[in-house]
Amino acid sequence: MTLLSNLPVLPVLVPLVSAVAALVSGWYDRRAARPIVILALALDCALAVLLLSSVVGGGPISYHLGGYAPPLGIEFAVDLLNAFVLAVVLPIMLLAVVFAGPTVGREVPAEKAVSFYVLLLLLATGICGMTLTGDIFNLYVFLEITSLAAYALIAAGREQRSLVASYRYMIMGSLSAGFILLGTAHLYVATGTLNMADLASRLATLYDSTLVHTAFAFFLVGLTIKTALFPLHLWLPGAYAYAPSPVSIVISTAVAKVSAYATLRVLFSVFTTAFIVEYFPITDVLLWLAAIAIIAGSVVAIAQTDVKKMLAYSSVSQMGYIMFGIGVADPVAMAGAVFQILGHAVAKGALFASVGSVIALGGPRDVRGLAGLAARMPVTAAVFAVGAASMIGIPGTAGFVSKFLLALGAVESGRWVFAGVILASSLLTAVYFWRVIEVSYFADEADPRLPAKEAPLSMIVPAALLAAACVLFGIAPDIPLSVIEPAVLLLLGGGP
Amino acid sequence: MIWELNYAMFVFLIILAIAAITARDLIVAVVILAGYSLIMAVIWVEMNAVDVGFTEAAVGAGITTVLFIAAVSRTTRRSKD
Amino acid sequence: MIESLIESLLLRYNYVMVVVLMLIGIYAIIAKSNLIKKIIGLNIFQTAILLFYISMADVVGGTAPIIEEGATDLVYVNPLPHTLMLTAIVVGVCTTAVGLALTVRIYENYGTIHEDEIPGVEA
Amino acid sequence: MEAAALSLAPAAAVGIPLAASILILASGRYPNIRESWTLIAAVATFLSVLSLAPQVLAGGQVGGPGIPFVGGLSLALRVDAAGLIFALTSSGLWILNSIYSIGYMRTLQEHDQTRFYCCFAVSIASVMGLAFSANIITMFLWYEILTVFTYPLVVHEGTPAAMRAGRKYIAYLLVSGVFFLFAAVTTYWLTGTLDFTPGGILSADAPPLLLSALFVAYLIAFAKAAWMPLHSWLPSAMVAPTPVSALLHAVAVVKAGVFGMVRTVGYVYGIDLTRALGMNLLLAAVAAATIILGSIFALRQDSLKKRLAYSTVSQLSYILLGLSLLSPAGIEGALMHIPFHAVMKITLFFCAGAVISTAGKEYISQMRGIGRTMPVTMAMFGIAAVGICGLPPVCGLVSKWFLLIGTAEAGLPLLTAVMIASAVLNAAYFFPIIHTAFFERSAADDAVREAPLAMLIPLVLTAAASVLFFFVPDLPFGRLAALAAAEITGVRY
Repeated sequence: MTLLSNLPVLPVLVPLVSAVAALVSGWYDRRAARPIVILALALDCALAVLLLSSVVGGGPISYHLGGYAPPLGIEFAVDLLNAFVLAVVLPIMLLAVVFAGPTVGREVPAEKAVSFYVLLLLLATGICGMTLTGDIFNLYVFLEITSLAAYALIAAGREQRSLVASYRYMIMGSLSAGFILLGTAHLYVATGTLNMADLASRLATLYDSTLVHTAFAFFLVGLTIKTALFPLHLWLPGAYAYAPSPVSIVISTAVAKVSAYATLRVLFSVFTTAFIVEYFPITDVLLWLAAIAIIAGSVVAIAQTDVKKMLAYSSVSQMGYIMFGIGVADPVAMAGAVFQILGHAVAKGALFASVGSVIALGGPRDVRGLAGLAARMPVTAAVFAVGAASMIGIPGTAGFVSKFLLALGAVESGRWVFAGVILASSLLTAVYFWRVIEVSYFADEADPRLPAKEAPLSMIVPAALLAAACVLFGIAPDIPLSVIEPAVLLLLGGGP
Repeated sequence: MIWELNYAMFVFLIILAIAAITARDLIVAVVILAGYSLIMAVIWVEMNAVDVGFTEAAVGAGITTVLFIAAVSRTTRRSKD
Repeated sequence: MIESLIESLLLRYNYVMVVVLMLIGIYAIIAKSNLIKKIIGLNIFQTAILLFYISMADVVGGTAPIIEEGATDLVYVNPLPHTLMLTAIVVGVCTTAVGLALTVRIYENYGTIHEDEIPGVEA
Repeated sequence: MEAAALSLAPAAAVGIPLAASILILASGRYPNIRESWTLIAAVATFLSVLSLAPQVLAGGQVGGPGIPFVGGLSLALRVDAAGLIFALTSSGLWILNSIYSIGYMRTLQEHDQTRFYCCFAVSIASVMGLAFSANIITMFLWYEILTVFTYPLVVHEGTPAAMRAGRKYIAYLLVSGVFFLFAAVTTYWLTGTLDFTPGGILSADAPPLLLSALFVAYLIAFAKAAWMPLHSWLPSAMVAPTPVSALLHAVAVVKAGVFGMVRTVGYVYGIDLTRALGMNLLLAAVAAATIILGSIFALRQDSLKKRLAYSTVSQLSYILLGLSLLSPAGIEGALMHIPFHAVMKITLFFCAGAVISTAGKEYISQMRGIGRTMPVTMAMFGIAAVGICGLPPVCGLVSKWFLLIGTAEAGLPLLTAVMIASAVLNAAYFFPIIHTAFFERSAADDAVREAPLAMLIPLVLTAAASVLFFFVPDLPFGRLAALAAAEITGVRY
């Protein structure tokens, strides 16, 4: 029973303890690290699913770290939203680690393998902590753990350019964390608490306070950098593009999505809908920024010749969808935004896995270099095609569902222009993804730099699973939506 | 508290901060930064944050400086700006 | 009365300090091309935030949060921000360490620690 | 509306070609096995569609299982008379087209045949899904899948010209998809449902301007109907191998667009609202212009397939025209034109493909005396051409007769004039071909070199069907069309 009663904190502890285990056993045998990491993350996935099912069945869980009650002690608060995000993010991390096997020795120097895997576990620790914590300072700490692990992971490969990308990310990430820390301080001055639920209830009487407005502004800037919303996205393309392939998968899915989750949490659970709609009317600004991000991200992506850079700018555009949902702030569009967290994670994971296998096996990274990919690596090409279809929003893939919900939300709230943006953006997305599909399937002859045969199974299987998930959630969106819809109602404060 | 001293320390802090980011010699900049951290630690101790002050003195002025000097010695001392 | 006014002025003065130091830090991060200078700026930025925390925790007329036997009427300053700041300092050092390690590797690869001299790096 | 009987047959009609596509992919290395999967799937699909006919002819409906989708919507299948007409046409012709494809592809020794057959099967599956869609969202799903999976067929050759045509194709159809999604979302917002309901789901309470704009959005969404000026993807798509042009671009894809308009007018707006908004006039104007202009454009083409493509553009608008009349006769004629035009046009394309693959001639000017070397092929071509012009004894006359009655009933002499003018134009672009083929002499040898049997048999059968339907139009399309027209108009006659 003790195991179950400590369930909320286990997803954080398991990777942390395993990180030490992997480090120690890695001293004796370099090859021991990988199985430990896979095992630890598999266990973590199981815990996340268990957590989700117990939240679905038994309502939110509040766990007091060390037994101290919330206002003083640290609380781990699990509700539908964060249990869902965790259940999305951890399996993808597991797949990425499985995927990472063949890249070690190719993209990542073999002598760094142990620290590479240990860092992945630390990243998982940070991500779990960020998701599950109910304490806003704790959120900052886990955010920094996540970020530090991410900086190191990005620079772990042989790719020279990743160093500068990682450095830039480090600078922007630290600034962002600094702003979040400042916002936290302001909130603490205003209310005297750091617990999120407590903050929400105490802030309710303080909506007019300048201090609270300042705090909100700091949070907004910090989170905007972290989620790479349009004008503050410059760190993202390099970081995504030059990281080793498995790291690209992890940061474009897990890290990005957890940042989006943190934004949702801070905006809606701490400051509440009433505040961001009436007292500090930021939703329209967010909507415009999101619309610009969606369009501009795609336009810049069209100009890219490097496939991973193209995918990175596509992320700027797709993360705009999530902000778009926040900007509309009605249940339908928010459900679309949360669905996008899932849909974009699996689709972008599939895309980076597909392109990553080509690059990790020594293949080219420019669009033209993928000529004839379908003939040489049929599964990899098919995974890319499915991911691209989801990005474009072809029905039958997860990307369509979020686009449908977002457009419906925009129409329902009378924002016709923004509905137009959402719909038109799929055309822009089609422009740059179609180029890749065209060359990979219909080129006359294969590029000589491409790998001669299909990637090893440990790369294909995770990629194919992600693509399959993309289709599954596109055809049966009801499965995740049955969790998302109540979670969103809860978040907007309109639910039970 | 002695206000004059506090004011003086604050002014000094700003001067050190500006000096740290303008010095052309990185070793000099790092040493100035260590001094900045020490002054900051003193201010904190004086603001009743004894524990934080001592940590800052040890970590901020100590470990950080060592890290900086190690990094500078493995790269280059000269800075363009 | 007059004393409390000065006290609050001092507190405001702290905030002015925080803002000035933050701006100096951000200036260095943005304007300096030297990668180590940027990290120095980051350090200044982070200590400014810590200063903000310590200032806000400093209760008027309070004393350090060390429990003394028998002295029940002492006003302690809020200890929670202090513990938080210890965490923040450690986080800051980690960031600095990672940043410096990256800088060293950039120097090994490119032979420079100036951002504008690194070839093939666009904005 | 009585409750729909549940059956697995609609799901089978969609599932069989989908499953076949996977089997085709898996047996790519063994051409004989691969082709037999296609044939088996085609026959099985047709039979499962056919098994639905008795119930529908008896006036019932057949529902399939649904998968819950977003916000109370579901991906569901439902078979009614209109859908069955479309599905029967497409699945029946798929059998003949498969035999023809095998002959065509083997004669030309085409590359990437596995991809070809696989995408073809998925396209057919989406046509079945489209025909049986119970609501707009299901229809959109299949509509977009149809777009995506016909693209590889269009660019099959992989030449720069084919890639250019493919880009045009995908651009037109994806843009139309965006309008479709916009229309679907707006409809859902206005009504809270997307189910196709006879008599319509939109009510006149909404602002007329919005409803009119929405109708235009639907019209653009169904750019697959190739109405002018959104037609130019269709002639471009003729770079595809002939079996694709024959079944997909003369029958399935374009009819999907037309069928979508039938659903829009009959089941989303309802004829009363369409008339109240004046949208029937818009539709009639677009259709009339396309009929005339399409025929004129066809006159100027020297490439046989392009001429046939413009002929398709023109003929499709007959269906839109019939629909715009909003009367039982008009809609019945329109629905009958779907299968009748299909059998005639597929015959023409089969013949064109036979000429291209056997004689290597693509342009009409090269076809002097081809009627002497390929007499059967060109005879069948002649029969189908006569039918398109609306002359007896071919089924084109039947549907056009209904349309003529419809225009006359509606008191629109202008539209009657358009139809007659178009018949003249049809003759003007078809008879020169027949004349060139039979009455001009070629310089080259006149030895008879007919197309292989695998190509010849399907085209003879479709030509025979075109004649057969003239004599027994009620078997079963006439009756289905009457049922559907009654359902849409609410008038039993």
